Amino acid sequence: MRRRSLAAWGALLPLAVIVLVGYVGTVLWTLRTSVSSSRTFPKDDFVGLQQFERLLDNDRWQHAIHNLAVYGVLYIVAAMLIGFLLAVFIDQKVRGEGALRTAFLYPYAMSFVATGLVWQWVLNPDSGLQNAMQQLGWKDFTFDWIVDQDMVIYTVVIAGTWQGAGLVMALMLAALRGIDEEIWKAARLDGIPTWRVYLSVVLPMMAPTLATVFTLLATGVVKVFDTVVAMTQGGPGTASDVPAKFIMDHLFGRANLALASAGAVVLLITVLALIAPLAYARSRQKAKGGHA
Amino acid sequence: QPLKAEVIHWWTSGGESAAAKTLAEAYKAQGGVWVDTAIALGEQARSVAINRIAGGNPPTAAQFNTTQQFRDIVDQGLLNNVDEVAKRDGWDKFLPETVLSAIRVNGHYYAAPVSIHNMSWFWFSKAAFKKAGIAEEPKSFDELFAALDKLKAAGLVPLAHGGQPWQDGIVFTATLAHYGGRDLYLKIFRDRDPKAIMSEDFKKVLLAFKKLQGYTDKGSPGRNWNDATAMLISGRAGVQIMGDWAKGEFAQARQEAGKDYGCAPGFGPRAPYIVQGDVMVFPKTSKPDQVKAQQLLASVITQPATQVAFSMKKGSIPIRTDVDASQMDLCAQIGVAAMKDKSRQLGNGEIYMTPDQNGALQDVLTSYWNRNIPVEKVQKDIVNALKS
Amino acid sequence: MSGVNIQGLSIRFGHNEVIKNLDLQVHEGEFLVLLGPSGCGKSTLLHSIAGLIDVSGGSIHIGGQDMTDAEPSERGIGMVFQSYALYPTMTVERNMSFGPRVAGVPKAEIARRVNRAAEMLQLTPLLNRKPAQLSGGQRQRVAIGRALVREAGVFLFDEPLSNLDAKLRAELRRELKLLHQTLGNTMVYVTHDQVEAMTLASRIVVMKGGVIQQIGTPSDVYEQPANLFVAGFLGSPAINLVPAKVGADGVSLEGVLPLRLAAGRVKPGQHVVLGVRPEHVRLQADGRWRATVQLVEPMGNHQVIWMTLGEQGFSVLVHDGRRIAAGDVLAFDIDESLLSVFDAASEQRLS
Amino acid sequence: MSGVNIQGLSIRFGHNEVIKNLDLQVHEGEFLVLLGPSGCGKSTLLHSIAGLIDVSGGSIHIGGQDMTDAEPSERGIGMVFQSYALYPTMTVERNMSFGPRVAGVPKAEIARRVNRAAEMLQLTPLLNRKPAQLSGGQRQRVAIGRALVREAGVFLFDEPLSNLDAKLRAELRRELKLLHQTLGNTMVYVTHDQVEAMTLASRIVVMKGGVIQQIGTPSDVYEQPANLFVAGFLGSPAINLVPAKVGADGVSLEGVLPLRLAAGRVKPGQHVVLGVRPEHVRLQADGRWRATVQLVEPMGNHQVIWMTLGEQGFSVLVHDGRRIAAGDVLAFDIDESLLSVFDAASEQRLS
Amino acid sequence: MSKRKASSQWARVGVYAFLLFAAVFFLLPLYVMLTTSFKSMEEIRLGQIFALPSSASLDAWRAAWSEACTGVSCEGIRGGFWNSVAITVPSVILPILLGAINGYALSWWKPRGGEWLFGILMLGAFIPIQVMIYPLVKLEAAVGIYSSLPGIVVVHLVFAMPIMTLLFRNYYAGLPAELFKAARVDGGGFWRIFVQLVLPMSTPMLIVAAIMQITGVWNDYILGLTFAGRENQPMTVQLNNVINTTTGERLYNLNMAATILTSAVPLLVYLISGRWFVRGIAAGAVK
Ligand SMILES: Nc1ncnc2c1ncn2[C@@H]1O[C@H](COP(=O)(O)OP(=O)(O)OP(=O)(O)O)[C@@H](O)[C@H]1O
Ligand SMILES: Nc1ncnc2c1ncn2[C@@H]1O[C@H](COP(=O)(O)OP(=O)(O)OP(=O)(O)O)[C@@H](O)[C@H]1O
Ligand SMILES: [Mg+2]
Ligand SMILES: [Mg+2]
Repeated sequence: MRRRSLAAWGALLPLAVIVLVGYVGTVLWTLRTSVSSSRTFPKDDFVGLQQFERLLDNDRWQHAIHNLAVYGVLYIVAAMLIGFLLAVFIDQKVRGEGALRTAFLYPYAMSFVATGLVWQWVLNPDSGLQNAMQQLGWKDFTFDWIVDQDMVIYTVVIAGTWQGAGLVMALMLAALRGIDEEIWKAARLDGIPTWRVYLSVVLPMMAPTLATVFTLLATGVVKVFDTVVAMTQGGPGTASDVPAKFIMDHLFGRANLALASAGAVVLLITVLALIAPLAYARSRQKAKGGHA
Repeated sequence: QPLKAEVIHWWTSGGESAAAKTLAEAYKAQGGVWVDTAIALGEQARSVAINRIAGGNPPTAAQFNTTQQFRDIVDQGLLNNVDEVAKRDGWDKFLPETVLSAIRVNGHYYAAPVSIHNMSWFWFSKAAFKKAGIAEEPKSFDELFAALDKLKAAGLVPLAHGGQPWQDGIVFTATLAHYGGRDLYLKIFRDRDPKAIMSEDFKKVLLAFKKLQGYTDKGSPGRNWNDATAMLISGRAGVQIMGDWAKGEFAQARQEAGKDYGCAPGFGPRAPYIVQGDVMVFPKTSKPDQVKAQQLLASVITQPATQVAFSMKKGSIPIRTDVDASQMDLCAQIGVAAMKDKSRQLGNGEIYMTPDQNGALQDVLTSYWNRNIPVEKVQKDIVNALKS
Repeated sequence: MSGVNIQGLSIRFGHNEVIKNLDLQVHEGEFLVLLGPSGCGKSTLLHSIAGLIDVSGGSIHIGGQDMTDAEPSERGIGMVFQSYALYPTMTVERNMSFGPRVAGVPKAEIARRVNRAAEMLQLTPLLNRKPAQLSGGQRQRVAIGRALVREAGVFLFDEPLSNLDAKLRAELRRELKLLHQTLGNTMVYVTHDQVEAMTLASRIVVMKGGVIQQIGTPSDVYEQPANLFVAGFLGSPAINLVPAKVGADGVSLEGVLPLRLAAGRVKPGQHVVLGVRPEHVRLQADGRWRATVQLVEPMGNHQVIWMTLGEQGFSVLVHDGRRIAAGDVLAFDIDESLLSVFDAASEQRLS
Repeated sequence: MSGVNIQGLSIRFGHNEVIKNLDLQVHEGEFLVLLGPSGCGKSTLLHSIAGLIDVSGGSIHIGGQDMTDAEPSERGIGMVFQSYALYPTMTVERNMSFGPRVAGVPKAEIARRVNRAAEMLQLTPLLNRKPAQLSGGQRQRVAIGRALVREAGVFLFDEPLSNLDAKLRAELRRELKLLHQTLGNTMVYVTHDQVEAMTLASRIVVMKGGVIQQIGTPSDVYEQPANLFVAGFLGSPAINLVPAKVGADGVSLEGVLPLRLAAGRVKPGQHVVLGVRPEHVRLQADGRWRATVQLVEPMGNHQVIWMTLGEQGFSVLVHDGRRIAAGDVLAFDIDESLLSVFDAASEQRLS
Repeated sequence: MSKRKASSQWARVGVYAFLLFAAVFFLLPLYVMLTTSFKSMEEIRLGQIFALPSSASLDAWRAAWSEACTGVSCEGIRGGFWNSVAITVPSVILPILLGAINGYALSWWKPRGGEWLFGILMLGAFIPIQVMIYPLVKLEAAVGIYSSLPGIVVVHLVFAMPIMTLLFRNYYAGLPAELFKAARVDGGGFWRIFVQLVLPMSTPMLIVAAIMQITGVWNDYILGLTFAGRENQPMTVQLNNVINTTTGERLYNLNMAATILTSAVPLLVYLISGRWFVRGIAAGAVK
């Protein structure tokens, strides 16, 4: 066992370096910066938790965190659901699979600077869908979420899902194709309706992929930035603001490195607080035995 | 051996590129080689410049704004000064005071000014005004409101606005300067005086600001400024408050100032003229030919010919008052004239406040613009935003 | 309760025709055992009955209805897969109860069935484990359990007991037989175990290379194999095959085992192969032939004696504990009436 | 060529102790067969010898060296996994040649070994297939082939023939025996097939619940089972176990089978269990007891007669073809010297 | 028989209906982008985003590719194309390879402490990368690779590590562990098992990883801008120069054309990736 670890650790060395230098290092640096009064450049002074106090006092930050929660839940659910459905339907030996797959995946390839603008147009009540539908005769059709304080975050969810669902589909598709045909046979024999097989047999078997997708989306959520900037600039007002935009605004435009770092630290702590119990439960379960 | 200068700037759109080219050509004509590093968006370009300075690979020159952040880098000792050029070319003689005070830190000149923008012009669509039966362009803020009401009555969009925080900020700046007046403007932006902020006068300004919001259309949130300008061009909207770069859009649509659209930096001959400066800074380097290149560049870009050529393409006005403005368009000529009167000049918010304060203020304003918040609370929020 | 009627079935994997124009009638309530060498197409046949692979030709009727293109779930079958195909994320209990639960069988009824199957298969203490936490034999039993709780009209069992120990296998064999007798469902059962085949089957089908060689009751197939292949395939130790040539008189055989056959079975000069089951060789002092012992295999309740007779190897089953050693020369005799005679050229039995 | 010495081995899955303080000495060149009920820990034991699971306690020496913590590849073993574990992306040929290729065996030598194994396993036409394109038995043979080409010092075979037909199994059994004799490697072999166990083993280990019950030669284990479990586990049909009570004289037994034992084996009043192998019951007209036939199972070369004697069920092996029908009453006798006697309480054999 | 045919035909119709509906939703923005790219600015100012162009013109495409001015130079977005290729090739191959190795080491060899390493890495995936830029600039400058091709590749490597490792770790955890055991008995060492057994079984994940990484690197703007150095600026810098501006004019037709052109490479990858989404890669491995 000793030797066995050695080989693996040898292979993991680059990762270890990256983690230590790239991540642990920068996290520590960020932590350090967050308790300083750094502006454009990092400063070596110590101002205590002043930045954090300011952050917690800040309406915009509060709002951004709230938006993040709404966006996070909806986006993850929607992207996973739609991605999964697309993968399942594409997996039905359909014609033109390649074209369909590309159709669902292409949004992922396009810079959001432009596609965000298109979404802005499409969702805009004057130029977009609402206008088009009204011209087509549905006079009562209204769809003006993007200019609505309370609804705008949902439009970000729509655009985000549009962009991310394709990748989820690709991941799910790869996982679906990995499931042993015999399992399908057994289920068909058991007379399980196809949807039920997906739900009760296939989905649990895809658990590792689901975990991957979830984590992927979750990191995307926490870092979501360009979607919002390109579509709404955080607006109307700050109605669709998100923490990453707050951080980026302070990092660049507002030259407040310390506050931006404090924001990143708070984000990180929030994430930690959310996943720590999960990780703990998992390790407990593992200790109790069984590979499952 | 030509003097090679790598310049980071954010003049990337069509008109801006053309303007940048005039600088490059002027520099080349005087024996330099211009190595162009164009990076879209000011924040982005500035951040790259700063990172490259931090990473030990600074450009020869970088576009910057005369902001408090500029003072930050100066304080860090990261810039070379161009005192020699300033003295030799006699900058003190032909640069407006506002510009001089912005680039001069502790008696040294740390930047070469490139252009002057006014980011709060009032633009009027003649077609829309005609439709609404407005004979004359407004000459005061009250007339503006009256015109807006008429436009509204005519079923047009009175105020074309792009609902993005920085555009909200422009409208506010215009309101504060032209409705609140020069003194209040300075008390708020320069002195950040809590008493002034809590004052009745300022409250009126805020209410006027909010009133303007009532003249925007429903689709305004998130809109780009040029889409708003397009509404003026097509005659669907009457008024826009936007920087002088809007001229480019009109020009693109082959509209002419004074004929198809009107422009005003404010109301009346003594109206404040709000100034925002683009400058070049010169990161610290000890390589002799780099220093030479920096000095040559500083000299070239401030020369009158360069200035006129640049401003015509860029839509801005020259930094020096001693140039021949006759070739320039009507709006620019109005600007040049205004710049001659020192008492009319006002810096924009960035000049007086740190980027952080400026941003915090913007956050409060954009919230106020978009939501129904009691004006008293807004006043308090502004006090807070400007405190730090 | 339903029979299976297969007609002209062909199944192809790419260019590889695995089942070739196969006809097979499984009667209602029958216990049909499929025998055949590894890779002959037994599993393929089961899968096609279940509707799990597309057939290239032919038809499959179940219970009188054409089911060639029907959904597996509509065919009323339960199946034990050779590879088990357990649901890896479900516990043993869920693996077994999943089908009935989806079918909407009442909870109590499901519990009853699962518990009965678990008890029969000795899985009760393992009901909450996942397949990954089971031993090979335990997994196999779960696979059986899953099929049993279906209570289908036709059961398809693909080597269901292969990974179980002899004792458990004997118990389960008995249980399966009992179950079959009480429920009366139709069974198609693949096995390599002769004891299973013999004790369970109402009829045995012997296949080779996707073609049926013989169908008959266990004793038919064992005692009257239709051809050399069937003869050689059944029986352990294998049948002794001795080549011979028929003499001019049409009854006497020339070769290492000269003997006389009943008239009419063979033609003069014909080359034949004699099939002599090891248990039909009697070691007796007054035997007509003698051979040298090469190897003795004690098997607990019997011994297998490997002898040589001229060039010909020869095995004999001895049931008593008498001591025999390699090198002994023993006399033996054969009852001609129990012999099988095959034509050497066509390999078919000469009736 | 190396023996395996296991001392105090314990293996735990979570709270479940599967192997309990097990000592086992496998001699060099020995053919050791592991027998035991499903789930008793045979595979686990093999995996621990191969170094594929972490042991909770104890040590494993191979060829005299402590290998408890050694890499599997360093242990000089070849293994057939119960679940095959074929490399799905490699062809049959590559599956088999992977090991030697890793070891840097010359190409020609690899080809030779692979071809020999393929021939022996009748896989030659399948060498270019992927595992997914094989039948169950074919996969199993690839798994065997992969182990064989390793030519290791110790072979660990986990039910290697379970999915093969009787004929092929018999052939391979013989080939394996031959191989073992020529190469002289140490074999640890798990099987549920009694014939395999009896014919291949130099010694048999019977396990139950992770604990060794008996180690001995095949005939030892079969004829002198150490306890009730071993007695019942071996033999098909199973040994007849008849409870009895020793009379006051210490030799006569009371119960359904009253008979007399040799003096000294039992104590007066003791409760014992008699073990009578079905083949040791002789049906003979002058037998001391009589019983009613319940069921007759014809097995080809023998029949199993299930009888009842009072309450007690009873099986008898009959080797001739005599016609026996249910309901017949038959007389039988038993040779007392072949009896096993167990203490009813401790279940241990009374020597 | 006909019953099955009929019901399955309805199912097919349902499948295609769903896919078609989804495709329309997904393709709607592309339609707007395409039509916009063919319109003139005058027409775009009318604000009829769904209308077909009155007269399709390729001018915007030509300009986007080779004429648009982005600062002093006027060569459209094509300027950075080969730079993007030069950055993308190593920044795709290295992270995927390393991610696969990490995933394999973590899930199959389970070295002590590996889970901790992985945990920290995953936590790191939640830091907005912009926050990490400044310290990384300092670090790379210290090592001497700042503003160079290796510099940007290393940065991509760092930022790709969490997701790539996660992707492969979870994928490998789902493969039959028995295979690993068999390979170890066969004497395969760490690397040989990886190369000969694990990699061939990874095709679906390799494709997904390639899709993600190619897209991510090809579309990356901020990292290339900051770390690649002036000489190696990727295509996206040009793209952003074309389409991004605060106060400059916006040529929407050109923006759309440039955006679509820039994404051509990832799109091509998506199109040809299909045949590698293979079914049942581990079939037949274990009973
Ligand atoms: N991962 C696990 N977690 C818990 N229990 C396990 C696990 N793996 C195996 N077991 C249990 O350990 C015991 C021994 O398993 P093993 O596979 O060694 O049995 P075996 O003797 O090979 O049986 P078989 O003949 O059925 O293959 C079984 O009871 C099984 O249920
Ligand atoms: N996907 C496939 N492609 C090509 N040939 C296949 C495929 N699946 C099975 N075969 C071949 O078809 C034949 C029949 O396979 P089948 O599984 O029915 O055999 P079987 O009789 O069940 O054998 P076993 O007793 O070994 O399980 C085998 O020779 C096998 O190699
Ligand atoms: Mg089979
Ligand atoms: Mg086992």
